Amino acid sequence: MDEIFFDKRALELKYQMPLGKISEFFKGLENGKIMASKCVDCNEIYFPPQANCPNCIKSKIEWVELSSDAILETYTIINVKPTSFLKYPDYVVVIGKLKEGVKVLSWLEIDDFKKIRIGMKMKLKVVKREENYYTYEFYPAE
Amino acid sequence: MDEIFFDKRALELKYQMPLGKISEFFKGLENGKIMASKCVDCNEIYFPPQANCPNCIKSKIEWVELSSDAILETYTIINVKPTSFLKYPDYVVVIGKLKEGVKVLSWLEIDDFKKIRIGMKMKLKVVKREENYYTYEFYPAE
Amino acid sequence: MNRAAIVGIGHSKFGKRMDVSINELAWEAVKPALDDSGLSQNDIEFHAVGNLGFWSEELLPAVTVGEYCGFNSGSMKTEAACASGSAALKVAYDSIISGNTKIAMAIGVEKMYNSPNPTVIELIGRAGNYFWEFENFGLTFPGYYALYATRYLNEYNASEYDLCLASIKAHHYGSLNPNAQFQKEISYEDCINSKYIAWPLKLYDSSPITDGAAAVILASDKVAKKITDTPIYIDAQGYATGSANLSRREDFTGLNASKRAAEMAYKRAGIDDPKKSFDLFEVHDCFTIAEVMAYEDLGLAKKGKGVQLLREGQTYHDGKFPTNSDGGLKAKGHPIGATGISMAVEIAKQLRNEAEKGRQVKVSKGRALSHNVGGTGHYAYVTIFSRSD
Amino acid sequence: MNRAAIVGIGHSKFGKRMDVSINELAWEAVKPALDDSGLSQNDIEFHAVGNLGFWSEELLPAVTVGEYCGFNSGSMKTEAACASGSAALKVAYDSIISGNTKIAMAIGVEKMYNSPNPTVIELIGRAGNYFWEFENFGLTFPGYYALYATRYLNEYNASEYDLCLASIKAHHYGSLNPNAQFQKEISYEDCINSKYIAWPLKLYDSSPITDGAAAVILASDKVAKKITDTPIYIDAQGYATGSANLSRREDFTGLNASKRAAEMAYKRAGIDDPKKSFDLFEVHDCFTIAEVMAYEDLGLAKKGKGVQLLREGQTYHDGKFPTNSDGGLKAKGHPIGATGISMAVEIAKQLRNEAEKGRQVKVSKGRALSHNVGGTGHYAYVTIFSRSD
Ligand SMILES: [Zn+2]
Ligand SMILES: [Zn+2]
Repeated sequence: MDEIFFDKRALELKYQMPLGKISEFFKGLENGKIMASKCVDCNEIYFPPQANCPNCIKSKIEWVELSSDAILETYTIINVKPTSFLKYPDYVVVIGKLKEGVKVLSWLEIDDFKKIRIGMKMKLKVVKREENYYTYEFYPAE
Repeated sequence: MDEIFFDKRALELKYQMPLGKISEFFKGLENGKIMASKCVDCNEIYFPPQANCPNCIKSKIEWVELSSDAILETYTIINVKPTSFLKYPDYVVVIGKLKEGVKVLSWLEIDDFKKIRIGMKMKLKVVKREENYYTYEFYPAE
Repeated sequence: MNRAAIVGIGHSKFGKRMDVSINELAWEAVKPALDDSGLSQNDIEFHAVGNLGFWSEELLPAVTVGEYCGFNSGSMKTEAACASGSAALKVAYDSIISGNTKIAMAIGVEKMYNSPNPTVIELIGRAGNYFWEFENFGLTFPGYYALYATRYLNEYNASEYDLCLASIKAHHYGSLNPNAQFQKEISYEDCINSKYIAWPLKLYDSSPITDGAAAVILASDKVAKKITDTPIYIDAQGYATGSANLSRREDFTGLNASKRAAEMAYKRAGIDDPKKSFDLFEVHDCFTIAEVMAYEDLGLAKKGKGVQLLREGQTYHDGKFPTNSDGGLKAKGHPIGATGISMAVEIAKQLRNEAEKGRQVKVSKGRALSHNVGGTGHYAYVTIFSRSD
Repeated sequence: MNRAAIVGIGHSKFGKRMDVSINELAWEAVKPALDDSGLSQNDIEFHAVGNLGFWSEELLPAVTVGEYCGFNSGSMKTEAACASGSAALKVAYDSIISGNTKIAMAIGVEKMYNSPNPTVIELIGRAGNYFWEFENFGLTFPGYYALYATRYLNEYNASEYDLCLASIKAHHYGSLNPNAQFQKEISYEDCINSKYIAWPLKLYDSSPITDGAAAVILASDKVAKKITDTPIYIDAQGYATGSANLSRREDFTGLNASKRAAEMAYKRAGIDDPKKSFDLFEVHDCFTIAEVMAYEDLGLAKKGKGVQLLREGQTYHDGKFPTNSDGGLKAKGHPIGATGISMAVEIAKQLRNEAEKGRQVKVSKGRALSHNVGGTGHYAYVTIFSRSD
């Protein structure tokens, strides 16, 4: 017989994540811009943005606005969701390659999932989530 | 400036712990008894009880009721408590050595913390916690 | 350099194991490993425990397992996501070939059912880059692999039907392995009609949530020969790390970390042609698409041709490249930290010619390989084993 | 056997670091280590990351740190509770002395402030045996060490005042170490009047919650000599595991695992008399009582006489047994997984004669020792370093 002791203690993990070094990115979102960090020395573009360039070890970063034009590289539809996303209807996660060569993983806002195909043109835009914060997602551009 | 992103997702960890192999221990508690497991082959007594004896690799276990007589080996008073114990007043944790040679870690129920001393006699008894389950604790026996 | 050999193996029953605690589960692998080798706990000079945890209550499993099983020598827990077991194997292996230690144990254990399923799904989904992938976009573990599947199927003209071939094979061998979580054959219809979990991947494309443990005892060459007549040597390991963010991967039709780990292992073991060198491959088929990519990443098939091996049945135990003769992660089960050690146990068993009927491979080259991926190509460990000395 | 030497060191500022993510924090140690050695990421063949986690969001820190810092070679995360850093050091060290790897990196990083303090207190309290100690009796980490303190003080006629001597010393050296979390001297009164957290231990007996990172690059002897004029060798490591349940420890006045780890390390390094062999001891003073027990467990003082060393000031940098010249866990801070690597960094710095004024020890024997305990004697790692070649 499986006898189970149900924990009387509970641990809630809800993180506070420092983003100060890349705060320009979030300021950008508030202004409708999607930014990447770029190494002044070697010109490497980082997305997700990062404050240090491992390429040249000694490095300075500048911020560049990304073009919003992308090609869909691959996608999935999340049918079985994690607990903390249960309130959302099935969502499409895609990886899009921007003109700059940088790839971005995010949701694709699209009504008819049947219209999604690899190679389709998309645009990236800033969105405000119901949890009251800004992020970004793709929408079809064809 | 410290800019912090406060997690929109939360993970609650609350475990379901299988206790079937040592269910005799919990049945014992319900009957007011504190039991240890004993290896039939090498006579080693295990507390906390365990269903296998690593001593003799091949092994059978029997259950023995522990005497309740103990000597206090060491103790502490938990002043700064974990979240899931915040509702409790400061509690005393002791390690007592039973007549059988086995040591038991548990709370000591005592009114006046000043009366606690190493070497004092204690007795072990079954208690029911406000979370509605049985466990055990020491009380002074002198 | 000293050599190291497996001299004892143990494996628990995999499945939903709410009859045992994590320590009791580990004991189910540790005890038979000790029995198999004839050694006692005092002989073990170090034990490494592969475990991811979070879903089970013990924060320090190497210690609780150690106490329960009667070890008190040095120890650590290793984490390389789903390759945590192979990381534990590395620790034990390096301990021995360094000359520091004569006998060491690598244990893998995972107790996933100690948390409810939604918590487990959430936890595995967090195993990438937390903020950029999970926090914002709620990726799940099947979701990550689905991104690979979509691209692969599209690029190489393969179908969901093809992927089902991997699942059917897995369940076939699961049905012959008494330790497997799933012990029933499945049909094409079972697979193709199962519900989507992360399109295009379906329930039957996915390995299950599993509790399980496995253990191997390693000894230096000299010691090994005294302990057993059938030492199984570790010839080499290769390893690599992939980017945390999936968006930083080069392409989505293979795992770059797997390729690099395999190259390193082949180079270290002096393998020129992997196609001609092994009797058995234990590959990381956490999803059907992962098995297909593994064929290619390991060099058994050209890019886009992995699926052809499935169509031709070449990876059955009597085919050209016998793969996952134990049911693989898909049917044997995938207790995260235990998987890498379970692969080593299966390989030792097979190279000793001790596998159950219907799944014993023909041992002619005396060599086998395990391919253990952590996360979605976040980690890769490739280990090469041999029977010869 | 190959030898391994430290050829690059890096250390972040320790403290409450809400200005950086875990990856950015790791970079603060990795970057200077690369600079110090003159190596680039491509030279690093394996990186091991000591980290406990849970309080920070990344489930696979070896991968996220690896991506951020530009590594893509093999990796794993190691956990040995508060000795996770020394476990990472073992992985890197064994990788090299085994001959498998020429250059490896051991990184320790912990980001504890990414969870609120009560969560952190709860989490550390869970690091023993979960059901028998935490679930039922709500033990905290200070509580565990308090059980030792009560018994020790009672048995050996020592007092809370004596323990404060360790705290005062720690803060003295913290004030001289720019990377320390606490950089102010404290008075006797500050310590003795601080509030109890787990009687008889007070706030000033306890190391703080800390964010921090440290990194060392190890290379094989041959390679090391090409890279640097001041290689700091690792001569030996010893390790042991204690019981998970505190109730199963033999006594409560010393850590049995520490003693066994030290014996192993001494034996392997050929140390006859630890009292005469070292210029510096980096000991695990997560609590003041832990430092006292360390003196005895390492063989620097007889049982019950450890406190005498504090009374006589013998463990200041100019005393007989210089200990924790960097402020120790107490004042430098204790970012769990980083601590063991931080000890190695301090030792390398001291043996190179590069420590700040007022805390540089006299290097005459050319040897130093780190003593890194995980949990409450759940793990112990003792590592012996030397300047000579
Ligand atoms: Zn750059
Ligand atoms: Zn026995």
